[in-house]
Amino acid sequence: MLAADSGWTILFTGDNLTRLLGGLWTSVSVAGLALVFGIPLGVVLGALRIMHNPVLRAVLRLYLEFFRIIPTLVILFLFYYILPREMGVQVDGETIAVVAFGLWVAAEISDVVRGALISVPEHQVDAGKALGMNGLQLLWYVRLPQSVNLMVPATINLAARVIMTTSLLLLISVIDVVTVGQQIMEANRMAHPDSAFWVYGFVFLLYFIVCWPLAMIARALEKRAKERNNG
Amino acid sequence: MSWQVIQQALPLFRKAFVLTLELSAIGVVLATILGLVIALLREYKVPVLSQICATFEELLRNTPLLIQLFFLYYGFPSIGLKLSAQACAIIGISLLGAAYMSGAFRGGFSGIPTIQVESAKALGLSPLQMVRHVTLPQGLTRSVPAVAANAIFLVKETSVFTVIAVPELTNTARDLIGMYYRTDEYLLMLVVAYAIILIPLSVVLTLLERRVRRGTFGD
Amino acid sequence: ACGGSSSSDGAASSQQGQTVEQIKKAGTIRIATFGDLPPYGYVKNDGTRAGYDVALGNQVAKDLGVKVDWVQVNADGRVDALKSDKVDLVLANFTVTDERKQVVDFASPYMKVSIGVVSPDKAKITSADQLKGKTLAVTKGTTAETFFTQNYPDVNLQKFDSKTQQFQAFKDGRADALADDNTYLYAWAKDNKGYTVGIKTLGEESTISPAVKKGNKSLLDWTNKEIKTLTEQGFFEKAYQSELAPSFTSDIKPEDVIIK
Amino acid sequence: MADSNNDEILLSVQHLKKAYGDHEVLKDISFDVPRGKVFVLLGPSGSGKSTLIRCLNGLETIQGGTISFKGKPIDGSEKTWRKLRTEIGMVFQSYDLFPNLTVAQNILLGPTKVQKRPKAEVEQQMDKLLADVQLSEYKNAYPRELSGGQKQRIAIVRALTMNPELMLFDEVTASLDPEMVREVLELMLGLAEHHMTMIVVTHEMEFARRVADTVLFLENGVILERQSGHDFFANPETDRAKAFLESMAPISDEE
Amino acid sequence: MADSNNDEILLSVQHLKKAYGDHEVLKDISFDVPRGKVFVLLGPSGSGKSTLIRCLNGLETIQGGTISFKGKPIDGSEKTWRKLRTEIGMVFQSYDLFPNLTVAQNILLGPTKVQKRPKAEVEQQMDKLLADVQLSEYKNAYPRELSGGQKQRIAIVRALTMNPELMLFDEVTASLDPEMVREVLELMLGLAEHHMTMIVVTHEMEFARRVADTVLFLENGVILERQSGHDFFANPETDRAKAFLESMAPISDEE
Ligand SMILES: Nc1ncnc2c1ncn2[C@@H]1O[C@H](COP(=O)(O)OP(=O)(O)OP(=O)(O)O)[C@@H](O)[C@H]1O
Ligand SMILES: Nc1ncnc2c1ncn2[C@@H]1O[C@H](COP(=O)(O)OP(=O)(O)OP(=O)(O)O)[C@@H](O)[C@H]1O
Ligand SMILES: [Mg+2]
Ligand SMILES: [Mg+2]
Repeated sequence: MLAADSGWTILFTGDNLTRLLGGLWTSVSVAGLALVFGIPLGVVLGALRIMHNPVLRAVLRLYLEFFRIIPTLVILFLFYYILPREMGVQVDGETIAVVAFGLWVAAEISDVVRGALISVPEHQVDAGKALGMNGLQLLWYVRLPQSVNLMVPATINLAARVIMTTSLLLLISVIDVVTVGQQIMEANRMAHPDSAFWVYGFVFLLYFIVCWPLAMIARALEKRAKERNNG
Repeated sequence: MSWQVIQQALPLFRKAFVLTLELSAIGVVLATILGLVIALLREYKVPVLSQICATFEELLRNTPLLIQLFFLYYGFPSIGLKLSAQACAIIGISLLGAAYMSGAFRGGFSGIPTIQVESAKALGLSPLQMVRHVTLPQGLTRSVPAVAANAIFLVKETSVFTVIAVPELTNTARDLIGMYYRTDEYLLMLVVAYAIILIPLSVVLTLLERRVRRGTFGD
Repeated sequence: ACGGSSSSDGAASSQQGQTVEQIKKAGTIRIATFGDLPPYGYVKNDGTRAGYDVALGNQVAKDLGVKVDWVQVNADGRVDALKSDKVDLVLANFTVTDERKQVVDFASPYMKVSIGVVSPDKAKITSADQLKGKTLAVTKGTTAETFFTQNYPDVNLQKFDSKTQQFQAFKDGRADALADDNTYLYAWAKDNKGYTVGIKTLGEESTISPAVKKGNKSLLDWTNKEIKTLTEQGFFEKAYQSELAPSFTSDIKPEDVIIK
Repeated sequence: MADSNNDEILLSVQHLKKAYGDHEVLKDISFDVPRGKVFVLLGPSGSGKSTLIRCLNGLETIQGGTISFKGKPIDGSEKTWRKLRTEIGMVFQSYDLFPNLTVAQNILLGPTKVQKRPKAEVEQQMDKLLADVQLSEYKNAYPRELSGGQKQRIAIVRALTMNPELMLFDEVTASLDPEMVREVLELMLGLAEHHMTMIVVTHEMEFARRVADTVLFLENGVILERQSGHDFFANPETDRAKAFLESMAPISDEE
Repeated sequence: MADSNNDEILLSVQHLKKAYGDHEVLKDISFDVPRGKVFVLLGPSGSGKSTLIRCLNGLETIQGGTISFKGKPIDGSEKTWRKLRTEIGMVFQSYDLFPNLTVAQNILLGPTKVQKRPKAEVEQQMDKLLADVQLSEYKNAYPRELSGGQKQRIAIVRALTMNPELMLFDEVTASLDPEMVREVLELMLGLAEHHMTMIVVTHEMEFARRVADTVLFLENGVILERQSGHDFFANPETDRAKAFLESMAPISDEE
């Protein structure tokens, strides 16, 4: 199977390798932008969700549940079909993906942040109150600093998930790494009929190489946070 | 929005709905069973097998289902292994699900306080008796929230089967859009269909989660 | 190819798409094409696009005096690419049909086409009736899919997102036959030994045209004129010889495909 | 503790009611705390001691009655409470230092950020108080580097640095290892000697006996007995208080 | 507790060493526990009391020395320990009942599954023991429905139902509300009166004084002092023990 003329050679023919990596870069940069927009928004929404205003909480909860209930792929389609038409602007697939993923990230982060904020022991908050702190001071001096070490690993995990989800970009006509792979398979369909195994296998590996380290970092941070909480 | 378009598409959506349900159910059940086995192999550090399981878990959790499916469906035949689309779908979702479920179960087990294990030991329980009477029941209970979250995640992931021509909900909706260009109607039906599956599921799982927790730990 | 969202001025353009004026001013035209359909639209190992549709697109851009911004689409994304203003022009083997006419505007045709069916030599399919109860691979959003859905409901359709996936699955033996535009099937059957286009034409012969957003009269008129000029200049003849002929078996003649 | 005659009432509680849902936890509680006095709240677990002391700092909203501080009734709004909390210090059972801040940062936070006092002035006060409790060397340590007793003493210093007029203590020694209880209690005894007005919930009977000007014995959300410290321990009036004192006595008295 | 003269040594510890990594927690510990006697381990926090008592039940592996039970040295294998644990009962500080089982199931688990005794017989014994501790009505309750003191008493009953020859207690009252401490201590006093052999870690000095035949005072992993219970409390030999006893005394003695 590893013969010189076997399918794996097309990975290294022409510019194929750089093109594949370029496709991966497209995916990763979409994920990156979505995180850049989504995380700050999510932090704000998460902080709002621990406030006592029931209407606000219900609205934000609904927002989260929508993204929880509807598959990401379907959300992507919703944005893909509806966003350009309704907004009356020209938007390319990447932009749509950034917006859709960004709002999804915001929803997930809002839950991470909320969870982390309420995991701060009540007596810590009481202690802050007993010093006369107001809501913002409690958030800034007590809740946030004591919960970031819970937020960070969850956020990194989410980042890995967003990167993996970018594989769906293929379906909204973004030239992602899979699309490039398919272009390569087509261009070489005569010379290398078995290229599918190698190209898809390689793409599989690429995703793993990007996402696995993130997962490991998240796990290490999680462990550290846990140890610190116990010690 | 045209009611007529919706009505005409109903039979197709109904079929897709049933298929999505079936695939989800099979996937979740297989994933749970397999995930528990893997979790136990890893928890009890069974030599060789636990390392294999760990590698398997890392590989599957850190790659997209879509690529896994492409690899299974388009890649494997070139090395002589051909599986039907549905088989690929079920294998894909079960293996991915097992990797996630194993994590959920291991999380449940590792949440058991050491004092529980020690007092089981102090009563002279053998490792197997300990698993049977103490760690398994408590670990399973503690896993319920994460298992429930994974179940919902897996149901949603079945939408990715669209890429290997499995006529489930997403595939059907996209197909209809491609043929008749009635985007709004079909998208609406798609969203509603998932809502019909997932809202009750998440409500039931939340209730179950609450009951189990209250039942065992009283909070 | 991060398609530049060269979003330009205001409401007028988004209602009917960009006018020729606006395209010239922007300096780029955004054209939708296939990326996985040799010899019509595909990407070579060096990353450049090539094929018959691509050749036409390059010529169009040259005549407009602008650059091309290629947007790769799948069959089922062609209408929406126009509708949602992602592209100005579709050059992606877009067969003219009544349904499609209602949602996009087609310019004059530049190719003839009809649905064909390819099957393995070992189990050759020569008439559509033989397909009853068999599995047929198609791509979502193609005329082949619509044709079989409407006329042969007994055929099990396997619907794929892209040409690559469709042909790959067929070659892996996942379907008994594959239906698509006969023109690609000729090319594909030549590349893949052991397969024959058993049914050369099915249904009515149709034409393939460039498409613009519904109501984009400016670009539509310009494109009609362009097709006329190019036909007169023999551009399609030349393009046939350079892009298509090498991929076709010798029994296919230029007049089977191009419009004179 | 000598009775002082200029009996300014610092805190007055009238007909206070507190319920969680249907569950009435405090029923018609009334008492006045004169400036400079130490009140000790005693009572069995669940009788409402913590709830009462939390009400006095606005950490629980009350369902009826009034709380007045320095003669002014408190309107119960969060804003009013926030201002008052800088005058009423509170220390809890669980170590409530902020683990992400050093000892000094913990202490400075309230005075500088909430009271907006000049940092230099507060630091001077902090240094003096830390020296008093012999913890100066831990100024830059993090709470995790301190023992339980040290943490509680810092928590008290933190509250004192706000210059409160009233201090509330809720079982501040209950989570401590036995050897550390004493160092905290001694600090509190010192405060009492300096005429800090305090309301103290404790399970340390000997300490209660020494420190209490007045004992309030709570049961089921009601003040069952109200006596001077000396009289309560020498001669409890009610059977319940008697039984309570017995249950708290060391096991030895049976021999 | 009268000295009995048929001094069978039930448990013997010789030159026991235990380290966590480089950190030597127990250094050369030796002592013999005769049948029917109560040994109390005292010492400041971190001195190694819990570690020692856990070693005696095989919950920690030891790095040196021998532990003998009924004259036989224990080989340290998990299998040997598993058998011995049915003869050595242990109760921990944190409530260690299994939350997924009822009180009765908790109690029956060991005797029926491990010792394989007939269920009827064990149930009879359980009923008697539950009646002794006045908890019969909770037989079918889950641990979450019990108070801390009740849980600890059930944990003791659970250990007793195995008919152990030696009982180990590690600060079993340390997490309890003060009022519940007494009910547990009284149960343990009762056991001592019935000549159960026990090794007890406790911070309750009065209880220790009453119950101890022998006190071992640990510091830094070494037995610093070994005396009869009476002598230790009346007259500690070392300064460290004296200081320790003082630190544990109620705060009142300063007055
Ligand atoms: N947040 C709450 N929600 C509902 N009930 C509560 C809440 N906090 C306390 N209670 C109830 O109020 C009653 C009084 O509780 P509180 O904590 O004030 O008692 P306590 O006297 O401080 O007891 P302890 O000595 O155990 O600290 C109890 O019955 C308790 O269950
Ligand atoms: N699992 C462990 N790993 C490392 N060190 C440990 C471990 N368990 C205990 N130690 C250390 O061993 C020493 C003795 O601890 P041990 O718990 O036996 O003390 P103790 O006398 O029971 O104290 P306390 O009265 O607080 O319960 C301490 O220095 C402790 O930090
Ligand atoms: Mg309390
Ligand atoms: Mg200990």
